[in-house]
Amino acid sequence: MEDRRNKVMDLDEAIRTFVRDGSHMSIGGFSISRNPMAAVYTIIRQGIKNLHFYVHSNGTGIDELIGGGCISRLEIAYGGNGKAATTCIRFRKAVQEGTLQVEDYSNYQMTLRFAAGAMGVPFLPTRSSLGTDIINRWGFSEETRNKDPKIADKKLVVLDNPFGSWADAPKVVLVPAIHPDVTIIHVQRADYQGTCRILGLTYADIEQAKASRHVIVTCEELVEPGQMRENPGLNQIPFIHVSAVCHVPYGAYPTAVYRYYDYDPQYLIAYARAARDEQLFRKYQDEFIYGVNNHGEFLDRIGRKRLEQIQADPRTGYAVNLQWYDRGEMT
Amino acid sequence: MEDRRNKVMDLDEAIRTFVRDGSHMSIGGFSISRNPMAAVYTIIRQGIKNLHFYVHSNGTGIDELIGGGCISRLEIAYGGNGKAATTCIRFRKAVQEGTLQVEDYSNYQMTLRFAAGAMGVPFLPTRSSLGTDIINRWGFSEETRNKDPKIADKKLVVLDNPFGSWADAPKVVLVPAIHPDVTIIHVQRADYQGTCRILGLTYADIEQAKASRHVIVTCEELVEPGQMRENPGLNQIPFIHVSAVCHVPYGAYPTAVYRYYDYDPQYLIAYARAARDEQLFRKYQDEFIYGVNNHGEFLDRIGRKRLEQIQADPRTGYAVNLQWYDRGEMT
Amino acid sequence: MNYTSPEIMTIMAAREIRNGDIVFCGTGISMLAAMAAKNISAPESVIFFESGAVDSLLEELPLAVSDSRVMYGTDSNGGLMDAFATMQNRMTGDRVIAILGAAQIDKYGNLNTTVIGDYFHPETRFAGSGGGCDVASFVPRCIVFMHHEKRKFVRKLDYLTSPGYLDGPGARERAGLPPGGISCVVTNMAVMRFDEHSKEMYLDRFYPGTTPQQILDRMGFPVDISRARQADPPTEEELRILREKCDPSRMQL
Amino acid sequence: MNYTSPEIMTIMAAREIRNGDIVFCGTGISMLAAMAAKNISAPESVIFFESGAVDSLLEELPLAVSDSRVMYGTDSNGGLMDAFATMQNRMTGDRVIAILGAAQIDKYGNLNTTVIGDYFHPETRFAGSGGGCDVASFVPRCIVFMHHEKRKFVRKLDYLTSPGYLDGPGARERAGLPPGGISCVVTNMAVMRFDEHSKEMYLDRFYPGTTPQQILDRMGFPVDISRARQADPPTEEELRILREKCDPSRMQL
Repeated sequence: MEDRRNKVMDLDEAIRTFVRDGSHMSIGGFSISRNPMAAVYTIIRQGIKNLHFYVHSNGTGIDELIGGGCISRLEIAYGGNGKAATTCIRFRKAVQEGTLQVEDYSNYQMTLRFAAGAMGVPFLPTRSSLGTDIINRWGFSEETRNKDPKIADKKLVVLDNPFGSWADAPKVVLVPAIHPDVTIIHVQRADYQGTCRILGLTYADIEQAKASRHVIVTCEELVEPGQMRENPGLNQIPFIHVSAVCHVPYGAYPTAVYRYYDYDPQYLIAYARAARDEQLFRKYQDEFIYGVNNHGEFLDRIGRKRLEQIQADPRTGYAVNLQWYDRGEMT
Repeated sequence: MEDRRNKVMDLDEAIRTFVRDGSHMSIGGFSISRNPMAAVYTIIRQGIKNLHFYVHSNGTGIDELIGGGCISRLEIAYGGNGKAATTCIRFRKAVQEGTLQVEDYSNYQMTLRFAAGAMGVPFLPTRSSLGTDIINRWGFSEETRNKDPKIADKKLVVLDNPFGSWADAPKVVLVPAIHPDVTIIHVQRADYQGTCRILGLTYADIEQAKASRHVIVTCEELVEPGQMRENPGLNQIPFIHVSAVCHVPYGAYPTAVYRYYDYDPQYLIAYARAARDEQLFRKYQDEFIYGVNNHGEFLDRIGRKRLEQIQADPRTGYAVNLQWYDRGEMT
Repeated sequence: MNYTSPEIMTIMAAREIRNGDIVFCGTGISMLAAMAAKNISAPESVIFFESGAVDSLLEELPLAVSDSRVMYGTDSNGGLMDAFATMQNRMTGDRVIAILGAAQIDKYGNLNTTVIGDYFHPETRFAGSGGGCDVASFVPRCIVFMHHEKRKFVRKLDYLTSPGYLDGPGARERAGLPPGGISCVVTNMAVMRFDEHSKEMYLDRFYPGTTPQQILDRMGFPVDISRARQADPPTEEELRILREKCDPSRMQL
Repeated sequence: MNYTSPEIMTIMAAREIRNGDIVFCGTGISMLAAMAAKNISAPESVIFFESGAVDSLLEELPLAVSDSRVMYGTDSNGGLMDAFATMQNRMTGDRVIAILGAAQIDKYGNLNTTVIGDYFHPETRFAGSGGGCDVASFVPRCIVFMHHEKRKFVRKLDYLTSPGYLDGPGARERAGLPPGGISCVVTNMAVMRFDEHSKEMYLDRFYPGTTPQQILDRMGFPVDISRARQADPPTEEELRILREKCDPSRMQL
């Protein structure tokens, strides 16, 4: 693989190239921030099914994908959409209706699992969850585990510390590495080779990207490598990990991108309302996902005014005094 | 501990407060870069003995401390001083003469050991060193291990992968966490609470600092917290890990500090020559270490002209066209 | 003094925070409690989030721990690897106090934030552990916010997400956990603590206007009320600071 | 053509590097080989250092892998945790070619960079593994630079610092290592490779002006010379680029 080649692709093409029915994948971001939403909507629009998904704390992205019928198995620590929905609504519904198999871990465990994948080791240790049902209850059946070589045989392993009482830890929990086929992240800035710069919190995006066979990056700004190299200390993901770069301004909308725009409370609240009702939800999907051809058309439907309302203030990096008004249905 | 208090101390006082005979400690930097040399010389000058030291690849700092008779046990991956001495000279001498007990690890293993300490786990896994003498030969005797509760009972442990062939790794090496009493690092910028900003490569400084009970930071520039918080993405070590901050410009001299100054080839070569001969080495120490009271006086002895020669070029961050001329003895 | 239920809960939790503590908090009322403590009695405390933000300035109330509002004016912005390592690390972790919430709690302070009903066919699915299990595993002190309802204070959790004292004295140690567990439960009626020896929940303080019996009536298991005293209500000064400094736009209160 | 011993060694190593490779190198001649490859035949190769620098611009030759010269104009500046993870990671690690040196090598390409003599009472102590053991453990291809001397090509290493093929076919797998090992040894006289089946060193190419017998005379163990052919000497173009672009101030050559 020639890492330096220009990896810029159209998002539709990138998804078609790297994401398939049954792919094991993860998306970056955290609850209502920096989810790669343009990619999420593209996956739904392309009708990709049976995805095996890995996330730590996710919200908007994962819930749309579940609502779109794309995910059949999910390894997760937390599914919440901030103030709009403490528990993601389609996620809750799918679990309660038995249409989604879930395996529960903690946030740190999911992070360590991505880190183990990035580091090339089969597991990493932690003291988290000893004595809890995270250890006792495994979400996937033995049959599921045996059938898919991409799933570890064991959810986790409790190990007596081979160094005795070293570090005052008599036992540790080993959590298995994750190796997604594809990870999609949305970043503030990338160059055409794929080097990424994330502003603000990185969550577990770096570990998720480095654990993956393929990484699709969507970015607010696409710049020249020379520009990225003026401040290498601000670049977190080197191009050697990246397969495709897609320039998608507002690519995380309706979730927030620090220093660019905020989440859109109006969208999130309307989504939450629609998600509770099957008919409203179909209508929502038909209008905002299936009814448009790409993220540009989606944003046109949202309208310039809404995007202006969530513009980040240059001093703070978010939309100051953003209102969580509840205007009912989106129009 | 009130983390926000002003932690600024005189370096002499900081060393006296936190470093004792027999302390387990580490220093940051890598071979001839960003070693906390002012602190190293202060330790030698204070006559501290029997230190148990942990480093990955170190050079100038560790070799001076060995030459100063401060270290009795050393866990290390590499002792080299760049072009001036492929193997550190006092280190080699001390090992060959049997005055220094050494336990050998690889660079990544030492880094993982600091990371394990920082993460609060007893060990981390790697595939490095399987089948080698790093696994077969342990530097410290069982007696030494048993006598000092600060040394792990085992140098390392080879573990069959409890997840079977997950990640294609049938076995891993577990390396035990390091918990130094004190770590000293030199950084480009710190504030009075102890938050640190390292420019350029961080080596393993972050892991070393976070693994330690106490952290002494020496810095080129001491700034207000407000100034550090304008760009939090550039700060690597939050103040909650730091015990003391010492403002010591040129505190890494004669090693290099990216964007501030380069290593001083003249010093390093003269040191290497002196280090080979007992009489010359005493003379060197008397003149440059014991013959001065602090780093300021040491720098006076070096002279402004020498410091000007190694000033970093603002574009590249190092001294362009720096010459490794060999002028013989330092004057 | 007039005050709302969220206000007294926030003040009761804030009083648990000592000057110099590192405060792990989520959003909503737990963040308000951390901010109130910082403004009232613990000015040197440090607020930090599992998402990786240390000592956020918090000019506005964030609505998620990943919110851009937690990133502004921080001491450093890292990621989850950094944040949880800080809590598992014994040097820094021992100074952390965490504020958590839950759908169910049992008499040993174990928490459920995962499901109601059978794990494989749940009646109600919640968001899951998030960082809750991690911090409850790692840090020595946790405050839990709960509404005082029978269905929330249960004899047996439907799923044990985050460890309190597990099944009693010595259980954390036997499981391999560091010491720690839940320090107190702050509800809309009372502050509950855990007996030093039995590790069982007891009623420590009931709020003005409630009685120990009313509280017992809203619990699925009995607790010792012999040590119960009335809580000192929020002072005028505490309420003023909370209202004016922590949530002037009344998003939470 | 006139060329020096370091020059032919550099060119022989550079020819091993394929376009697109990620090249792990140290200082001195190994860095020159990486730079030569990049300027001659592998423009898309990426040079990176164990200290954490990715794709350094290298306007000047660094004299240590921690040198400020490796930090300028990089793609990203990390630390050792990042650098070694990149090599242990199977996706990126499988694309790495490493350039190493050693004090001793045996017929299976195992390396000693630690001690000569007894480990506990060494005659000569060297710098130690550094990252050598790590990369030799992790990556599929390594080039080793050696001087052809009997005391360096030994039957038995005094200390096995970095794994080659250990004790022969299947040994890496039995030890739990990923496939890999040493691809070739570039010396001042020859290029040695390892038999696909026996994993033993053999003479592949001898430089103009040397003979297979001269080479055997300088080794502490016999090797197969039946496949030996004379190496194509450095071309005028290769030497020009090496001299003018990689080390114009002749610091290394």
